[in-house]
Amino acid sequence: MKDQGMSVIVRTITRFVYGLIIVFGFYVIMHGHLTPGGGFQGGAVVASAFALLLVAFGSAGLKGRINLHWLQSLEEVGALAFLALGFLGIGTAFFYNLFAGSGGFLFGASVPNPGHPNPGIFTAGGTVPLMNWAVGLKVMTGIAAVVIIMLVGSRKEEAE
Amino acid sequence: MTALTTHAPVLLIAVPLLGAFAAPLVGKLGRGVRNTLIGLIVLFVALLAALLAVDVFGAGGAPTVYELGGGTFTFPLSGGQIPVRILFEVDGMSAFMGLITALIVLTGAVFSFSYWKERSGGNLYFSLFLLLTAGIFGMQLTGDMFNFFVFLEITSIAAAGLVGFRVWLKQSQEAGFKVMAMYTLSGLFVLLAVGLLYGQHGHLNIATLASSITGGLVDMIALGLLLTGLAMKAGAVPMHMWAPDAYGEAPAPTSAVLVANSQASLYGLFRILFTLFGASVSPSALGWIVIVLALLTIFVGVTMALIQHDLKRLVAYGAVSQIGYMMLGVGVGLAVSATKPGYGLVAMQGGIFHMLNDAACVGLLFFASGAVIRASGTRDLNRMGGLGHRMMWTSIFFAIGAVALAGVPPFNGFASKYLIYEASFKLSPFLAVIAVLSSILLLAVFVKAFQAAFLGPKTDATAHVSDPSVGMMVPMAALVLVILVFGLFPGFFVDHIVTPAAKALWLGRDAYIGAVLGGI
Amino acid sequence: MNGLTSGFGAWNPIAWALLFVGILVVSFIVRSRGNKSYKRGSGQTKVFLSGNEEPADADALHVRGDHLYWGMVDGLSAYYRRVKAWHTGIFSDYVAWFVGVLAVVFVILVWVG
Amino acid sequence: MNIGNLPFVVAALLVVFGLYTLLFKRNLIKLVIGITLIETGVNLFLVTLGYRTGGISPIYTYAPEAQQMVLPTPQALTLTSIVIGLATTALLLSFAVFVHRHYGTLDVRKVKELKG
Repeated sequence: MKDQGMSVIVRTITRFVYGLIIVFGFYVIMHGHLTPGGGFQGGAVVASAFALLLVAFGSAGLKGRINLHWLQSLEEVGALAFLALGFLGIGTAFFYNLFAGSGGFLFGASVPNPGHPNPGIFTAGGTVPLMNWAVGLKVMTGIAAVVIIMLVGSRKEEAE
Repeated sequence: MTALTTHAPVLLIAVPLLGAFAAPLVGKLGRGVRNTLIGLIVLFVALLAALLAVDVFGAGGAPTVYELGGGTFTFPLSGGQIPVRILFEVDGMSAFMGLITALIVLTGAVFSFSYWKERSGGNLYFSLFLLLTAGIFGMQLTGDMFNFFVFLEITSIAAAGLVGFRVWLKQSQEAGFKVMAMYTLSGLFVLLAVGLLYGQHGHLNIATLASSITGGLVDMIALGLLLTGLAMKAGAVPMHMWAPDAYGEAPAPTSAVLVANSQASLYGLFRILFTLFGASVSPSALGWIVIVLALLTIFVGVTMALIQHDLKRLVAYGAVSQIGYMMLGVGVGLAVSATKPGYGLVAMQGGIFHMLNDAACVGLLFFASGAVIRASGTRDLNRMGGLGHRMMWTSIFFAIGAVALAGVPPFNGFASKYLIYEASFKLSPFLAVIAVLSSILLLAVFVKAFQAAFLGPKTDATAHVSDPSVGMMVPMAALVLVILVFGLFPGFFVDHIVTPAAKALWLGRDAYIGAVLGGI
Repeated sequence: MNGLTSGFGAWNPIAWALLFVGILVVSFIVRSRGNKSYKRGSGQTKVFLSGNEEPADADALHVRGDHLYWGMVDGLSAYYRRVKAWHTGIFSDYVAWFVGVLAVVFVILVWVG
Repeated sequence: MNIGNLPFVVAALLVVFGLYTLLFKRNLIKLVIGITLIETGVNLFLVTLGYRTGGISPIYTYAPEAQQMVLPTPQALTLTSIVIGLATTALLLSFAVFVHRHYGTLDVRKVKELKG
């Protein structure tokens, strides 16, 4: 009974909402270098969609759809990507922003000087947006894995 | 090579982090591949720490600054500039601590390869191990109070994860909870202090903060929070109760790294007392606070060790008491740093040299007790006996580590304790009496452990035990070598690495600030 | 080079080791000049256990962990009773000591500064 | 009393409540809540440090000229502290789960096998 999840109202609303939550999370990640938010916040939002699914449908509803090993591997990939971006600039210094102002390549759009530091150009920012993506990947998979592991752990305990 | 040396401060943190995140992925390819990667990373880290030390001590321990993200920065800041740049600042003391950490991490990782051979979960274990390494290096090399807090928390999480790693052991879970909660508490008080300092002075950089701290009420509250929080994380009595739990319940190779972690907190404490508040607070008052904590730590640690019957917990209390010697040496140096008499520097040398000696001896003792526990299948000294017949090398290593830690000449523990005894006697004979008495008691503690575990007749229970595999013997032998070399030639090391480190703390405050702010 | 000077004393491990070896040699010479006419297997080479017979059971020969220093720990029992009661192992007490030390340090620092 | 100081009072109260929870509550989960209370207090303190009366949020995107902003650094610190707090809380709760599994209780005064 417990693994069946919550009532039909919750489940129906979850079906509507979880996609929106994920899209919003990705929006926050993407615009991390322009607006409040960034990798961690967006990743946490996306992970909260996982948590909502888990609460609404129960762990049985998710069985087979999410592979914990894949989640954990993706988490490591995100962390490694972040570090690799840091290492890219090691010619000057660690975390040196190699792509900034490189002329269009990978968020490297040059920024006209409007008199204040951030004119809101999405394609500018160099490695910063890429780092946001890396952190976002790590956080969304990491928190989702933590939530799933804790749920599975507590379920095991009830069974004992 | 020069590029490596230039980037060594950040590589010392980034490379272990890289290994920490790569270990679970590479582990899917097989244990051999993973161990090769970890071994290479740990070797590289040790090499980097050595290069950094050669560079820094070659320059007489003068501080160097590394700036994350590059670019140019100029101080004092011209109007409107916000100093958010993240700096690493390495002086003699940081480089010295880096050497200690490199030694323990290198031997601990090699020991772990054999220790985790038959167990699953090695990937995550090495991930946490390298995360802890990165955090410890970060605490020692950073030049920024907030980053210090971040690295402190990284070590807290990784250390607690390692303490409670063996989830099938009942008591390790209790220890894990207590350690994590205490570490978090200490971290939060450090963060509160950092916030107070930021609110008061508008800086987070240690050097800029140090130049603007005046010793008002808010500064004093921040100092109290920092002092207590870091002393707790170092394991000072009466806030030491988590330490034997943690050292005792962690897997044997990580107990040694946890001691290095405590020493990193101690480094943070010294950095704050000498560099941050060196000119604004009466050093004798601070020094006597540290000395009182140190005496309590030495005495309570060693007397509690005497009545333990769990081998690892016994060694753990011994390790707690040794933290007190470092605090005693540096505390004496701090107490007299206003007038700077000659014995103050001797006390600093003793306290700082003892960090290195303690890391080697305690590491060796934890490794040896891990090998004993593995072989005999019990941790209870009341049920051991006669292991020396079949574990000759382990018993010899344990004996060397024990007498060296207890300060028996001619081993390295005596060399550093000698400096501490002489200098603390100059300040007050009472300090030296407690220090010598506790050393004798510590020898008694290890005589008890050695007698109970290794001596005694051959019995059926000891028929099947044997010395551990080569993978565990080599790190122990390496630490024995370190103990012997440091014991027989202490003068060379004191002159070349300990004195620059001690002077960097004791006299180098202006140089530390000047390296960031430009000539003062 | 290999010695330490503290300004009022000195410590040279190599000299100490040489002296140690010298004393070993002297004691070996003294030992070698001793009387070798004892008889093996007689009462002259037996373990002396306060006049008691040596127990046959090998286990009984071993002094185990907590029996060592029993007298010393018993002599200090007043101290050890208190310290043991102090180490309760309860997490709340750990926090209490932390907060207590924090309070004392605050008082000292505010009083000093 | 200046109304602007009220958040500092609340932060101090949160820290004190958290310490009270750690000292006098017995349930391990409540202890974790106590730790997060202290954490919240510290975070509130940090955010309040950077607040300027009438300041706008520190986003430079199309920011109006000559407008006072709240300080961004304390907000970055708070964010980092929240991230760390997430990790510590998750770890503490996992330990609480395992302690309950082994000891069969969450009473902190019964989880004391490591003593002496």
